[in-house]
Amino acid sequence: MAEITYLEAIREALFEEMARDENVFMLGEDIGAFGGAFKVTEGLMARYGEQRVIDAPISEIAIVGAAAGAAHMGMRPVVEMQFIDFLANAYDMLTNYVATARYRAFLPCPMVVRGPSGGYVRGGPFHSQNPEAGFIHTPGLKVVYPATAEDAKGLMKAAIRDDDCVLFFEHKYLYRRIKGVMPAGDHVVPIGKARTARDGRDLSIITYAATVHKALEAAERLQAEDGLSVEVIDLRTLSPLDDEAIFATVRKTNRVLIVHEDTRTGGIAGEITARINESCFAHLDAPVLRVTAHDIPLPYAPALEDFVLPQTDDIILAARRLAAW
Amino acid sequence: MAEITYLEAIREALFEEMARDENVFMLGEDIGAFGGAFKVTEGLMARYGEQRVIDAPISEIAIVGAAAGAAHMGMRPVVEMQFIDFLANAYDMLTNYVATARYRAFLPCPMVVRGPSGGYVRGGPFHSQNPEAGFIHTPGLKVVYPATAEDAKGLMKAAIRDDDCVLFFEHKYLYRRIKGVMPAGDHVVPIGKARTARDGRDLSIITYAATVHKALEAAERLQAEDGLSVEVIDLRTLSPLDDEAIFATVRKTNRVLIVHEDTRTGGIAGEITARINESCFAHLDAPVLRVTAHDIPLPYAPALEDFVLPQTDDIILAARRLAAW
Amino acid sequence: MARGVAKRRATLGAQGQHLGEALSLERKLELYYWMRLTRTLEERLVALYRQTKVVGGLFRSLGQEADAVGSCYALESRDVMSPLIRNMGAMLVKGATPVEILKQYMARGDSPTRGRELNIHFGDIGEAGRTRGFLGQISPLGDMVPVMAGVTMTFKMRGEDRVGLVYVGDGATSTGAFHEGINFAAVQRLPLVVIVENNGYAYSTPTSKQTAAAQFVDKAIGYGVYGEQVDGNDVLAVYDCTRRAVDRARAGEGVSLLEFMTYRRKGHAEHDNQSYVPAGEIERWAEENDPIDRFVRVLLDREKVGQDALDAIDARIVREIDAATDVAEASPLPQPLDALLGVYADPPAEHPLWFREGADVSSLGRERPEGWGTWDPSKGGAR
Amino acid sequence: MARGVAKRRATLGAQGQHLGEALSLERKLELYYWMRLTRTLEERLVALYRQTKVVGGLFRSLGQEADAVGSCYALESRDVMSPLIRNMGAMLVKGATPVEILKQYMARGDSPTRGRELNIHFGDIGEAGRTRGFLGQISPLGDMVPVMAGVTMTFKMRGEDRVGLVYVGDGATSTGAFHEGINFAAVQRLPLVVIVENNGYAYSTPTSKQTAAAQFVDKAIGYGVYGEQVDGNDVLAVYDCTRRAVDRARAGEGVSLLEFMTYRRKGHAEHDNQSYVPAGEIERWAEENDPIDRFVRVLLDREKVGQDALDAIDARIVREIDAATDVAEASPLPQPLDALLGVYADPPAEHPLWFREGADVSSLGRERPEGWGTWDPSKGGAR
Ligand SMILES: Cc1ncc(C[n+]2csc(CCOP(=O)(O)OP(=O)(O)O)c2C)c(N)n1
Ligand SMILES: Cc1ncc(C[n+]2csc(CCOP(=O)(O)OP(=O)(O)O)c2C)c(N)n1
Ligand SMILES: [Mg+2]
Ligand SMILES: [Mg+2]
Repeated sequence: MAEITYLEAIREALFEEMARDENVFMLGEDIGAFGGAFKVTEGLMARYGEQRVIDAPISEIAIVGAAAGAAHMGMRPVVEMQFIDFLANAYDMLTNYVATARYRAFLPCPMVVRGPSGGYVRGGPFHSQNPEAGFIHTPGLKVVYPATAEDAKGLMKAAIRDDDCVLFFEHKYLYRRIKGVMPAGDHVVPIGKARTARDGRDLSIITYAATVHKALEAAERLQAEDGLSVEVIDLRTLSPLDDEAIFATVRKTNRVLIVHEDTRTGGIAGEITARINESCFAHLDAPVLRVTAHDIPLPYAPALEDFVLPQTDDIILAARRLAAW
Repeated sequence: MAEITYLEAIREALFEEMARDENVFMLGEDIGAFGGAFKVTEGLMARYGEQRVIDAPISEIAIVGAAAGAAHMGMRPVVEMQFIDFLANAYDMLTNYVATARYRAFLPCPMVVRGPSGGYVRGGPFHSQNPEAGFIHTPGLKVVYPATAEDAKGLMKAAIRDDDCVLFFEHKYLYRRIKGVMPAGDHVVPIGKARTARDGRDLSIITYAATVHKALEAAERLQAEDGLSVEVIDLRTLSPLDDEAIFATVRKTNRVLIVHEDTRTGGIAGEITARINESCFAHLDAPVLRVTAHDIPLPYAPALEDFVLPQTDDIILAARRLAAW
Repeated sequence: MARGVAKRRATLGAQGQHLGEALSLERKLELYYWMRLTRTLEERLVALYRQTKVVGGLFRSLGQEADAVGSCYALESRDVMSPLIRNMGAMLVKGATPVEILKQYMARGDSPTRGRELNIHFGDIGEAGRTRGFLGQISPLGDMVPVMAGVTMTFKMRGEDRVGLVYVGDGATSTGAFHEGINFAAVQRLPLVVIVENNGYAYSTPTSKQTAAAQFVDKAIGYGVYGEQVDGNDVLAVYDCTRRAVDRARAGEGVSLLEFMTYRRKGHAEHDNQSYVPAGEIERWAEENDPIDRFVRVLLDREKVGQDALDAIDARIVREIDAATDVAEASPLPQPLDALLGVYADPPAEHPLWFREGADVSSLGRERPEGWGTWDPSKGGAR
Repeated sequence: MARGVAKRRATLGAQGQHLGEALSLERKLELYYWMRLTRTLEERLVALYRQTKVVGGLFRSLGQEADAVGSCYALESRDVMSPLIRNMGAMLVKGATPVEILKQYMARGDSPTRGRELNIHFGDIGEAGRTRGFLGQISPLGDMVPVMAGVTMTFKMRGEDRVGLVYVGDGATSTGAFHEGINFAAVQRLPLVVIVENNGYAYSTPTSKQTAAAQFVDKAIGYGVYGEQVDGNDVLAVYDCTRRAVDRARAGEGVSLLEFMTYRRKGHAEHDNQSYVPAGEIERWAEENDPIDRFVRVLLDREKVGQDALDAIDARIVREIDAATDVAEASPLPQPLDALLGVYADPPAEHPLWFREGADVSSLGRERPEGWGTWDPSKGGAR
């Protein structure tokens, strides 16, 4: 079977889910004839028509709110944020209206909000964000953030079928750089389950999205240069977190490094550290360490962006520190 | 000197700062002649006039954005959110425009965004929130959350004088329940410094806002019933965190309980745990434990709200567990 | 204002109030019933509030009953309406029962939201016939406009003959959500009626500090939608104007923006002393422009209804509310553990946190309501 | 559309374009200079982009030069303007230099934002005289309207004789920020001119999918502000219309909403192939309605300017841009550690994270720019 990119895998999932369920429809800015800023929805309007692939005005509040209203009525909207950064513009609608709908009012709100996220692309402060923390912090929402093409497809299908609102982060650095062969048939990856991206004995790196690939690169070099056996856990879903998988790797290696591209303070690494601390304290041979972005709005010039964001060398340095603890 | 309430202390700070600096002005909904939903700004318009106490339309984006524009021009706006929950409506303007202004464009943006926050008041899901986590996660913003009347006044004065944007959370449960005697003179409490609310040797409770008082109550009972000496640290400022004060109490008692009213996952307790873990791992005799709200939109009925939020008995149970570790 | 009305009427061609006049006497008496029921139920709530049996704030629509009742009365039962805090009358017309509303205000465990949300923040939407078609709002103002755009979008997608109606206050028109929602609906030509209830105030803020426009209906042209302004205290005119907009929506002519001129005679909530209101203003509206008094005169003078007939309705309403109050007061309070249910479809319940290990979770997982669940279609309920 | 224009003109009484006509020949030639400078500088940027010397995307205003230049030319140097991505012309008129813009696009270390922000997202505001009075936008559309409301609010508070001007695209009018901002400014009667550049598209979305209104200027009445629509490719008409609104603002008559009818001849950004544009549309605008061609005809035919005079200006512009390009290309790239500076006033710099302990921070804390810092008032710069 042919390899397809992370981006094509997402598109394939959208095509298949629209074919499977007529209640699935797309809503967003420039997603129709144009196929979206990154062409993720390319071809969908030609196939499924304007009724099911709807170009909206530039109004994230309206787009998310309208999706919620449609979801109440039994539809399965898939909303595109042209850049995930613009979730901020719909923050009230998402965290106050959508996230609480089922709980406060028994209103089903099955919808997906997806879009390109993340840095390493010279996008500057408003086209490179990783705003997952604010949504992981919101009860009622689910958050997924795939690192591989296979997971991108399988998690998108799971997200569309989920009975609650799922925020689907698509790392734009991976869109065309990462490829994979899709498993045959109806490939669905369950939400809430992490993946062991690499088996190891000496220490564990817990991460997700683009930094999974940096962690794997680091693991290779640590194996080659230091003879260290590094396990890499790809969380895949950030809310709900897969505590079992996290605790299992801690118990296995007793040394944990958490890596994320998001800024440090208030990023998800803190939450994971707290959970490990609460549940696996006795299994820790060293403190849980974090490699993250600096607490700085992401600058645009290559030298600056590269400094602010975590790099493979940083992971290697941190892993060595941890191994030597 | 007479005691005044937490609310009156905030008002006193506003009066004094408006008198001290003519660039200070108030902007918000119903804050003028009406004096605000909780009467915090009562009397300010009568004293300083409509030019400096401005009633705005119901538009949090415009209010925060206009404050930023005025701040660029040398003014010192103090913005009221009628309920802090409505920060969500201005989330883009705050986190994208205001927080990054100085860094991305050398634009000074000295402003305060203040409002009533917190639960225990039967306010339901949209009038009880503690949304600090999303802003602590945003580089460029500062966040303060006082627990005492003295700090409410002193931190408000510091916030208004700060050269960056400060989010000022006022716990509505404390507004009229907590009183204090204001220190004479120009009482300014520095941003970024925690306070030891109670000295202790056996274990530390790190908390802020309304739960400071629950922690103190718990400490009293633990002293009386278990002979436990409990230290209580009131963070006062949540961004930037006072690492020194946090690490000092960890090194002193070697047992830490973090308590916050905010929901658990993604709340600030995770960040604090990670920092303790990184810097004081060797000093920990037990895992850092958390007492927080459940990950649930805050319900309105008393029995439900009381179940979801952390209570004094929960702190006592957790402290005993920690002491017995 | 007259100028404005004239201009709108002229440019947008409304046609007086004959649709309201044309209602049968029986239906006119229904209008009276709903308005009186609204007012009497609110008075009962005030009594319960004074007895501290109401949890949280109490919001009145005194003097706005015609606006809520007359407009919602123009909808069919299959249509969907989203109310604001002062649209209890619309909720009642759409089938919400006094028992539900009383239980909501008293935060009872078997209230429509199980004590999770306040007052009339509840609803019942979905399939026509199986649901009553009202969608409770959330507190952040304006948010229901985009949401109702989405609800009506499904009507259009499915070719269902259903219409949506959403209320916003004069104050809520200032929100970004209102703007984005009505613009989205207008572009999509959705069957949505947006009603701006201009009651003169947003909390303490007079309309003059909310907009520089001569009138809210002037926003219609800027959104490219049909606009009409009407006397919100004339229940027949309100019905007429709304019905026209509803018919347009049904005919595929898209969105309407209607401005109802009315007045908020009580404070924002019970606690508000209205210190900011010019002396005499409230009294004047109460004496000269009470929507129920006005309609009573129409019924007595023009429709030749006997006072005894109205008294009979009033008496029936008191009996209904007495009965509803007894049921509500006897209803159970929520149990603490109920708080853990239904944040997500899966998992169906949250776990108590470790420091609540004691908590008996055996009772959990029982309640899995399909919908709002407190209303039994078989038993029915108003309309 | 004509109807619309006529109606606006009638109801709002614009007066032809005599203010533009009345400009001296010298000033008309300045207008020509700014338009030509804009176009030539963008062409230079395209060349640099093709040489991959531009970091990130490149945005063109081809065919919109009259709209940006003519409107900003109506401001005094003490006034403040906030541009959009297609208002490089307005930036130049307000004193931004080609060197600054080239450095921004090349993300240089001594560019106005030190390589932190993109393209024309930079500015220089504050005290009149000491600053040039432009405020760069951020990416989220509509946000600059509330911010400029705040800027102009300070003019009103301080009784300063200054005016603000903010640009939004047809697409940005759909945002909540635009709505809340213009409404806020209207209620406060702030000296703010809001210009809607209707260039037919928002990225790939045609205006018909952005609004149901016949024209954007129809929004003026709904906000209770002065409104006017003008041919955005007629630089004198643009100046005339904007100047009238600016004068109103100065006179304390509050907010204006102006709609400029123009056309985006290039894609949203260089990468966009405009597949969504009807065949011939772009060519037609290029041939029949190029703002520079049109103004050249005015200068040659009506103003009797010699072609040689225009050629001289063009040649001067090329020399200026050549010189600016040399300076920009020779300018340094930012140093990694510069990233740590100035997130807050206090502390002045962040620390490198522990895994970067190696980093030499001795260089830190040097740079503490007072303002935008790349412009030397003493050396001056255009206007
Ligand atoms: C976004 C938002 N901001 C502020 C509030 C606080 N608030 C609740 S009701 C209200 C006034 C509403 O006035 P209006 O829209 O005219 O409705 P009315 O009460 O007059 O019926 C305000 C400011 C809110 N609920 N939502
Ligand atoms: C809130 C927000 N949503 C989406 C975007 C992505 N975006 C950038 S430019 C653009 C189109 C803007 O169109 P318009 O306002 O007409 O300006 P023009 O490019 O035509 O000058 C879009 C959708 C954004 N920047 N901000
Ligand atoms: Mg009102
Ligand atoms: Mg455009």
